[in-house]
Amino acid sequence: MEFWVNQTFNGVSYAALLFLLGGGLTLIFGVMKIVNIAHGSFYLVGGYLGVALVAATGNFYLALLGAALAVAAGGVILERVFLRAVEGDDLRQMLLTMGIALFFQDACLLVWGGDPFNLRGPAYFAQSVKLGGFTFPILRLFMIAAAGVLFVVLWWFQEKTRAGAMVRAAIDNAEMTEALGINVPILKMAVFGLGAFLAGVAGVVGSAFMGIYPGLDFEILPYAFVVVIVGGMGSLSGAFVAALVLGLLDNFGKALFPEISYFTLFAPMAIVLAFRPTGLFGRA
Amino acid sequence: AAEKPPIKIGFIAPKTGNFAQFGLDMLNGFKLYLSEIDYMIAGRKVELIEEDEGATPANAVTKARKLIEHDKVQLMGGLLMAAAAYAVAPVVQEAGVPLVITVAASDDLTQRKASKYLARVSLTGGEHGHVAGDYAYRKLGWRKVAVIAMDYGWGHEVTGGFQRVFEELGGQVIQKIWTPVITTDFGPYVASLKPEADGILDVVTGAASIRLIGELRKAGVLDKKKVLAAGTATDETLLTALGDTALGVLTFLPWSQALDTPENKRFVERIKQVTKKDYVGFSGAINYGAAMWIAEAIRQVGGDVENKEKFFQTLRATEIKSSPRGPIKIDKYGHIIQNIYIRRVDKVGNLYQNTVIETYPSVSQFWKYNPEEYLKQPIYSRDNPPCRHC
Amino acid sequence: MDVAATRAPMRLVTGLAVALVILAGLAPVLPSYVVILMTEGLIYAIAAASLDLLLGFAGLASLGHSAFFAVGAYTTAILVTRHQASFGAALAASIVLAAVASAAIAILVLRATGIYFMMITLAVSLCAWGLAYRWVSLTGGDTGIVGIPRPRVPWVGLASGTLSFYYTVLALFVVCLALYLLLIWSPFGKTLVGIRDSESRMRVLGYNVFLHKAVALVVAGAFAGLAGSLYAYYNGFVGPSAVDLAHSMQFVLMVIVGGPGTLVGPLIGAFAITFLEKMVSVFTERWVMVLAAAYVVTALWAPRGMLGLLRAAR
Amino acid sequence: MLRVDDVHTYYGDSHILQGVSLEIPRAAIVGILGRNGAGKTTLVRSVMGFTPARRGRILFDEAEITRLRPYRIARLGLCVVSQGRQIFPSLDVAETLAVGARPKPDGWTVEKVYELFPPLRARAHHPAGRLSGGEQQMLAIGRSLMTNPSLLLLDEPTEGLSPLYIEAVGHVIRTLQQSGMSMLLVEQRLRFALLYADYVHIMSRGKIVHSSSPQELGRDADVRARYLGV
Amino acid sequence: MTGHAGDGGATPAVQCEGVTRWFGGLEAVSQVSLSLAAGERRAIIGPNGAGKTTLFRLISGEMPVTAGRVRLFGRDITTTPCHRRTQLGLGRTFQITNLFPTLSVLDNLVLAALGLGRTKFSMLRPLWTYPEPRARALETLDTVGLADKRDAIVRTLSHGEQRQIEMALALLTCPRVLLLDEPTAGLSPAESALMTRAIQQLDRSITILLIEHDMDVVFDIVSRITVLHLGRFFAEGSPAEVRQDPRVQEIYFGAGEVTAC
Ligand SMILES: Nc1ncnc2c1ncn2[C@@H]1O[C@H](COP(=O)(O)OP(=O)(O)OP(=O)(O)O)[C@@H](O)[C@H]1O
Ligand SMILES: Nc1ncnc2c1ncn2[C@@H]1O[C@H](COP(=O)(O)OP(=O)(O)OP(=O)(O)O)[C@@H](O)[C@H]1O
Ligand SMILES: [Mg+2]
Ligand SMILES: [Mg+2]
Repeated sequence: MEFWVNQTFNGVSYAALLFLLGGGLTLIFGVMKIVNIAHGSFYLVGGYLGVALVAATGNFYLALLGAALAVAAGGVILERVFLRAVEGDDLRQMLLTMGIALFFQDACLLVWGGDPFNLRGPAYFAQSVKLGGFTFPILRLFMIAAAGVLFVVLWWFQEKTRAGAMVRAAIDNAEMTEALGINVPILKMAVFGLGAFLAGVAGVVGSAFMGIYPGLDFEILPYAFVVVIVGGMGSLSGAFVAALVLGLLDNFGKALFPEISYFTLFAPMAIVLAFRPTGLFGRA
Repeated sequence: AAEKPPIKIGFIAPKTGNFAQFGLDMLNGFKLYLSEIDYMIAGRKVELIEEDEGATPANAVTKARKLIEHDKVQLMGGLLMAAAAYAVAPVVQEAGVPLVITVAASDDLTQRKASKYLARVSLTGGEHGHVAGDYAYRKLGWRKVAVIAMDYGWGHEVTGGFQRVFEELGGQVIQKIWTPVITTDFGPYVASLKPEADGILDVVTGAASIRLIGELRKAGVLDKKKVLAAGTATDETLLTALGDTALGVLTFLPWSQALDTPENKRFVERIKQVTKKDYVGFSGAINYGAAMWIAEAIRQVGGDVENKEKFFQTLRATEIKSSPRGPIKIDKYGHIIQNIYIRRVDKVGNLYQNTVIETYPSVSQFWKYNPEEYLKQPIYSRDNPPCRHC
Repeated sequence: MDVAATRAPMRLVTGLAVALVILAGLAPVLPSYVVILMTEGLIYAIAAASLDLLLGFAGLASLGHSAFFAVGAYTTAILVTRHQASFGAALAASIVLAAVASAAIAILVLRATGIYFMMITLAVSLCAWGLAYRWVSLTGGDTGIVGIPRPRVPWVGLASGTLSFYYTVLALFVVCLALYLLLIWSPFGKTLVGIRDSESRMRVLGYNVFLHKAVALVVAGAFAGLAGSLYAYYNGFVGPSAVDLAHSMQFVLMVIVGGPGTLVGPLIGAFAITFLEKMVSVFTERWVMVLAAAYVVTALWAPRGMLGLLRAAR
Repeated sequence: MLRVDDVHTYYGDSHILQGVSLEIPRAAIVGILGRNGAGKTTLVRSVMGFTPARRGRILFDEAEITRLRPYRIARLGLCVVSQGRQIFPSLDVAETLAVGARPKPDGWTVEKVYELFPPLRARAHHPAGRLSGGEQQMLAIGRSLMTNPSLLLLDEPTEGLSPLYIEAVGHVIRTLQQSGMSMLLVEQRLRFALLYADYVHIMSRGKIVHSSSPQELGRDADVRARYLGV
Repeated sequence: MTGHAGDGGATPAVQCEGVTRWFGGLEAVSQVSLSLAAGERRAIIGPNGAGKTTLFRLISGEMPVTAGRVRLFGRDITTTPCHRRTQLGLGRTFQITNLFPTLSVLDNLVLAALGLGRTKFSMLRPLWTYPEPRARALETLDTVGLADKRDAIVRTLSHGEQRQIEMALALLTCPRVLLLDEPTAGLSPAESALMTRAIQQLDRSITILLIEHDMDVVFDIVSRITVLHLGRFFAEGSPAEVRQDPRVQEIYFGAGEVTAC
């Protein structure tokens, strides 16, 4: 019993981490149809900035906000200066984000050196709450909460504001969207900024959980993509379900059959894609 | 005497990518010694040509070719990744240039795939495993051990060496968990560690080690049991990030920043001036030693490195009585014989350190076994030795 | 025969012939490191051009192309180190096996189109890496397969020197180039472009779109296998890094940097990227930045790749 | 309301509009006729700012809009029903109608659009790209109406519609006109244009070659034969 | 299998039997049965969304039927893939223009001309050494009157010009049965008349099924009209009969003030 409760909890919190990683990517991917290779870099920069800000201010939440806003600002600038110029060309956009990712990889190495950091959250992150005989580490609870908030923000953005639909319209047909009086350039900047913001949040929260070090950017990228791909491009609920399924699968896979732990993440992806090329919830 | 041209040494280490810091530490250590002797050995200037190992072995091979054919180096050093070392070795051997591996740890480089012009002054996984197995059985009194190890060469070899010695003494390895090299969440692995184990062998390195040890601490494993970890799991460069979580973890490695010898203290002082950091990584220390040893060999041939055969024979015969990590010499397969220390993570004042609590002097890569017989067995791997008590 | 239509191709052939003569004639006087890099450039050029058939011509943006490259490389590595296969046999086997592998993959991936195709081939790439990494008995796992000797070439003998191996690769490159040119000028090449523009229209015109795409994948796979085989000889070893995502990306980058759908562009792209990566690192530790800048600049200011840039300059 | 003054427009090097001038009074419907490739769509695109005129001026309510970005132009109260529908395939019908909506008292609402084109109501949550050709045309018209423009540019709004809906569109045009909206109506259906336009221009090779009232054009078989081929 | 004996010996060119297609919960085409004699020219009319285009897609094999059978010259082609049906002599145009936008007009036509030959698989001989497809393409280019646009990139053509190429592509597949989906939509009256004449003058042996909202065109080309409504067969008859049918007027023609002949 304890095993199952603990492992389920672990699985859910891991799913939260996956969703944190993939959330911003889903947005940028689904709404703007950009394969954003630089997503991992946003995460990395967010994490490093978080470490620096925690050291400077001593307040985790201040650091979280500050780092995420800084990354968002960076994202806005990137969109405005670079991505705007290659609009509408999937491959060239990917190439550009790849270049940006390489740049940040090296820049972070230059600024923060190669030693790993551990982002220290508030002291209570190291503690656990006891509930009905089970213990739940607070850090993991916090991750779940963060993922929850993130989901709500994204859901609100896509469902309750017209902005999501506007951007999708703009991707389909920018001219016609403008002709409806929609300021497409600002909108794209905002969406990309939001995506970067989410990556920054993920970077700070993720660093509190697993530390931060060079190379992490390209290490987490496949995880972020797996969530988006399995869920179905642009489907928020898809990403949510995918994160949950993958989190639990990975967790129980590791715990029960450690032999297959290489495949717990990528095998489901291959299977899903073989039967539903558009992902679980994607529409063609 | 007529001015002789400089001795050219090529050095391949990662300068970009995930292991850039490692490469930088390697170079810092190596160059620290060279600068102490003003880049002059036996009256000849030394020219160090650095090349980036890059992210893939293919890169390292191209760089090695460049050093050989373009720069015409007389000796090649460095190499961090085992795969890169395996790939570079045949290329360098074919050209007849001596290769001194200063980090890459895979057993077979100096065992079943040993080659003529190759020497290694770092360490191997197997030899470390042997020491750990002995220590766990005799000193820690463990009888049942659970292993959690990274699923690649280093993990396999440390685990294999450990298991062989430990089980021959009478212990039992009752669980082996192989974790993918990139593992973001160790929670489930830690939760499934068998409770009946007397202790845990941890062969996870680098940043992942921070996560694993943190998880072991959170799950209470570290409060109940001892954890014996392969040295780089608590490398000095990780100590800040590890913080209090690692206190009490035992590790084994041929060096520690806290090693209390005059040579080491002097080295630590000097390297700190270079890096401006409180903590000195182990790769800096062993590369410093490597440079010492290479320089000594060159001195012994009077700077005549052009006579390849003689130079290389001298290189292999060279001994250093006192380096930061202790005495160094080379066995006839080209691998180093050196002390291995058992260390414990402690907090002294505001700083953490790996306190040396036990020394295994002059350890051979073959432990106490007969080399010829040892080499008849296949290399340690996931299933060798097989897990008979799992 | 339409004379006007042959004018541009003839110009292209002349240009290429001149370039080849330069490549062949210059090698003996160049520093050996440059020749080494030119060898690598030629090998990557074969691979990049094969990806261009898919990406630039058929509109199939494959992020898993390194899988076929790696099939060729591993085949050669295994045959040469364990079965002492001859150069010809290893080449042939690599080509055939890579083609077979891509035929098998084709069935899986061709259901998806557009950005989904990108994603599913990315998944293929991840899985292929897993195989190379974990199927230790076959691939040697992490350390890969080492000790592949340089090939013994008919009429030349052992191509162990930098120059003799370079000329061997160059000769094969010329053969590939000729085949590529014929292919893109052929009716089949035209159908690939049609598929890129509109699959549904192609079907209604009587084309078996799936078959054409599958054939394209197989042909591209075969060429990639050939390049992979040469790569194994070139490096003397093969490891999982030949299959990883970064390697696939590198192919894509070469194609885009050079200009997709132009065939010649990717050849230039392959050389440019190879030299950039290996040469700049000699001069500066910040070569990753230089590389990053190169990508960004090309993406931004060379709308049709470097080839387009050249045309615009004229 | 709209004044187009000696406009020249290019696609790259090709000079398409070669000095077009016309005027649309308030609450008037101005028809444009002409053979395929005459430059009608290009004129509409120039007014909307998609392909800004290289020479000449376009004034809307006395304000110059020649080189404004399309969304700025749209916010002044212009909207277009583009030729070839220009549907958003990844939006559904309801989203498409909502996305550009600029509500106005007594203006168009989703409900009114559904009343005008009942098939859209039944398909409210279908992806727009899956609609039939005619349904897409209805959606394109509805989408533009939702922005409640004061000047509507209609580029062949009846293409693909069945006679019944052509009539419905005709009625809407009348009602809109009565409520004070102006329209530029590009149309191939001569009869439709003659019935609804207050004034017609015929374009040929990027120039306006004939302007008259629809009645006059209806009588002038010669002009029709010369410029329209009927 | 050949035609039924009772049909007077002639096998129908196209035969639909209870053809049905569901999209999720929507029955777009419902139990439609239709038979066209070889050489017959028939129009399908019906309100927007009646299922006309979907029926075309089912006949041409662009999407599979949910139920029912489709026959071409007596041969059951219900499960035959799209491209095979083209090879069997079925050609079609698209209502929503579907061309190769980045290619030149000539290349568009050459691709169409290659579609049926075996040369399309030739990989080692340049296209310009095959004179035949090119000659046919040029010939067709003349017929649709776009010879001066030969080298223009299709994307840059006006809407109406693209519609004309749409027709040209279909003709180049040498169809024995031609499905035309609103061929004159977007054409100016003059071009429309030209197009109508071109269709009229097609070889009489070609069976034509035409979707069209312009009654002038319909009257000029066909001798029979089938009316679809809500995916179902609604009425059938000669143009005049259908025109007079009050039920058809109600669902389709309306008062007819703008479209009356
Ligand atoms: N993007 C473009 N690039 C170059 N030329 C173009 C482009 N778009 C249109 N043209 C050319 O401009 C001319 C006018 O085109 P336009 O679309 O304005 O005609 P139109 O009168 O609307 O015709 P239709 O009735 O067929 O819609 C045509 O000859 C066309 O080939
Ligand atoms: N792929 C699809 N998925 C879902 N619904 C579809 C799809 N294709 C068509 N439909 C629906 O099926 C119905 C019939 O569409 P179809 O295109 O056959 O109409 P049509 O008779 O050709 O109309 P029009 O005259 O407007 O072209 C429409 O209501 C349409 O929305
Ligand atoms: Mg037009
Ligand atoms: Mg239709």
